[in-house]
Amino acid sequence: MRHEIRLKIGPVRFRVGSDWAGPVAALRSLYREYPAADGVPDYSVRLEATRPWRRFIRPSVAVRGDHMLPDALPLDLAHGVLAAEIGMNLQLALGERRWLLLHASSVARDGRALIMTGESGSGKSTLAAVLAARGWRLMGDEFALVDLVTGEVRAFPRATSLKNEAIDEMLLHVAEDRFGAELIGTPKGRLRHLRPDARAIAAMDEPATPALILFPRFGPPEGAEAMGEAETFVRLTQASTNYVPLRRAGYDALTRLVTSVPAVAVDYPDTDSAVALVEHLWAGL
Amino acid sequence: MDEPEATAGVPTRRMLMLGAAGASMVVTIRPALAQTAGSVLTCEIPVPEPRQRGQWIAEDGTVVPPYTKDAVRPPSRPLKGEDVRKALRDRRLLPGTSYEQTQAYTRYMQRLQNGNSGFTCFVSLKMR
Amino acid sequence: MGGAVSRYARLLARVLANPARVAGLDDAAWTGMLTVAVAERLAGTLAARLADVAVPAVVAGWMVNAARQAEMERASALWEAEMARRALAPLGVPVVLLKGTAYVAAGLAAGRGRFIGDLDILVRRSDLPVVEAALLAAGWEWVKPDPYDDAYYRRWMHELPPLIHKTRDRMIDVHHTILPPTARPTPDAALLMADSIALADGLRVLGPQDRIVHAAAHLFADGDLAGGLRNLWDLHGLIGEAGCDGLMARAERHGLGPAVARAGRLAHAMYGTDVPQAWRRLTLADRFYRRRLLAVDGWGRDVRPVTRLLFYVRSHWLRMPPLMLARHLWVKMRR
Amino acid sequence: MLEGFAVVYHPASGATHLLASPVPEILATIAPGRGAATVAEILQRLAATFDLDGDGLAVVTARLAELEAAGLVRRA
Repeated sequence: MRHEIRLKIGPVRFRVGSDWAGPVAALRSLYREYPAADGVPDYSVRLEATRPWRRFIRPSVAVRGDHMLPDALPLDLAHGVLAAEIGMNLQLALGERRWLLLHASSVARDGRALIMTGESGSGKSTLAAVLAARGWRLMGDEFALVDLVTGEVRAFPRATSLKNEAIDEMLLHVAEDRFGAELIGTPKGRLRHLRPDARAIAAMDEPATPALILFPRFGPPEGAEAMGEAETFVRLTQASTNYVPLRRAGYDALTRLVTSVPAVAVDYPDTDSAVALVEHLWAGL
Repeated sequence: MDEPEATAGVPTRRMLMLGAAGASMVVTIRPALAQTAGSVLTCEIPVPEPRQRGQWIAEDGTVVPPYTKDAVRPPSRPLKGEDVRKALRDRRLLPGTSYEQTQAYTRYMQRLQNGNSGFTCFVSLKMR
Repeated sequence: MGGAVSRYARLLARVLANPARVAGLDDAAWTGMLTVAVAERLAGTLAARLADVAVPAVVAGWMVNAARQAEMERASALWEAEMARRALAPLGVPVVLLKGTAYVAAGLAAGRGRFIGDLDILVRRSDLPVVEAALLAAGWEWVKPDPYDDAYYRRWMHELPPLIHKTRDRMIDVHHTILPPTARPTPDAALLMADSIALADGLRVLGPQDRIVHAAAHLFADGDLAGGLRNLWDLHGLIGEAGCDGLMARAERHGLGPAVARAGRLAHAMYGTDVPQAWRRLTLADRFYRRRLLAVDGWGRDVRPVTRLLFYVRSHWLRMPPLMLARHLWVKMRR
Repeated sequence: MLEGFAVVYHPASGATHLLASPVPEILATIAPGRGAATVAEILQRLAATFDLDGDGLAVVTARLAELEAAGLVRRA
């Protein structure tokens, strides 16, 4: 393709090709501190004009690649970074069979991982970013990769994708030079990427042992309630993009996770109380 | 019988509540399509499918010839997943449509089956 | 012939034929070849072929993904066949597995690592009503509740309108012969059924040479050659196992001599299949087919749009007499 | 709440099922080693271990139909 960039995020290698220079330049900037990703990629993502002339006239980006979903909506060229992010997510969600994928954010401390999963809007990305700003190691804001053999979590620390109010919230915690350009009017609203810190990138190949699973929910009243193994199991099958296709290996990995790691549903009215709750639960492990 | 491998403990008690015959007691874990599509979010639902272009949508969501009595015109563009999700969640009208149109389009989408254009998108919206 | 655009598709074909050829490939060649394999649904097949040769560490992860996906598809396909068997067994009618599911159920080379989508079965035309009713009773339902499509299928096609299982989300195609009745060649469905072979569980597969005839019919007489590299790989394996003795006579009985001969010539040219001397040279038309089979680039993009379009139009031409084609396109267009 | 459910993995289908009572108990009556059974025999085997309430025949028939649809049991 006309423009191309290679990215290595945690253990996963991508190549992203684009009909336009813009999206690749934006990715290059966002991922400038990441190690070089030479070798053979695990996945290819293509950002293509929906029709040849749409490269120039009302340019519109179709997200394609090794794995594609029908019905995917093309994006404005101005939102090319989001298109690339969607493309990379989709490759893992549909194609990955090396790890059990949980749609979850994760952070680590002392080699032990905290996994946070919930619907979009639960604040799991923001929570991970805030915890990272307070000394935790960011492992990822989108997918936690559970090793099928060891049960350890692998990091997938791509740039954190912040939406709407979460952008303003994070600007209180992190210097603005770590942010990418603001994208206005995306299908997800206002969107801005936050570059993970140097520690998250340096440690991205280090696995961590899962120690706590949280199901955060934004909104009062503040509270925490332990979740039983069977409910945790079922909720995590619904948070996994590849539980069913992994068959036996997925069942074994998930069973091991829910029987060895406590799970807690937490409600929180604001970020500070969420951080306090997390620290409290973590101290009690 | 085929042999399932049980994990979580089977409850054993002397009194066995059999429950109602009509209830469903076997639930199978389905692929989490919502999470897959959810990571993508931007999808669209053509109403009706491209191969049925020009047809109208009846009150019950079926596709009918143009100008059929009580049917509504299809939208000029495919519906955006995000608009559909908001409309479903907040019980609001789809942008730029009448009450009758929103009703008919919603029923049309509810009738979609795997293999139809827009099916994956609609399922993912309902599940989030 | 060929050109730079299909370089990696040609590399993939050579490596499938002879896995030892990966020795010394550079990263760019690996990247292009693996991407073409995914696009052509040959990833699992390639991983199976490369299982016993040394590959660089950087492709190990790709291989694991491809091999696990193929194993999952194999197991799911066999389970779907078993559920269809349970639904149809009380009828006592012969049920023949076709294509990918048949290859894995019978343990054929073509099934190794193969991508498998829908379940395809062949039953006697006279059994269609009871088979349809039994499947509907066992949880399958129509994919498209659309009267025109339904009438079209019943009148003109070689299969029931597609059914999907309501909880397993898997499609089943129920055929009563292997080509549409409107197509010019008319395979002998009764002969296919009579010479089919029973597997241990009572399901059946076509006889060895009929499998070749069916695969060739599927590739050349019934489609626009999408996925053709994969289908031709099936033929390579099937011919390797069944041999060519008497093959042409069998093909002629189904009116598919030309399709089988073309399949043999192209399989030899692309995969080095062992075929009679007469099939070791491509005709001018064959070269055009090869051009279409290789129309994918190192990013997995469809290329050669004009060639593709010609084969698309041809596919409709083959299936229908001209007047009917016009009517079909008219009905599709007006809606 | 989901506690009290049995979570089972079925190797042949690759499916994970959640089984609510009385399904695990019914499956136990026809576990490998105990042999196939008619509906009436299943009821007898259940009654040997449990006190039963309700319309046993209708419920066991309905549960077996669900299990058959999931591929967990098969008509002999």
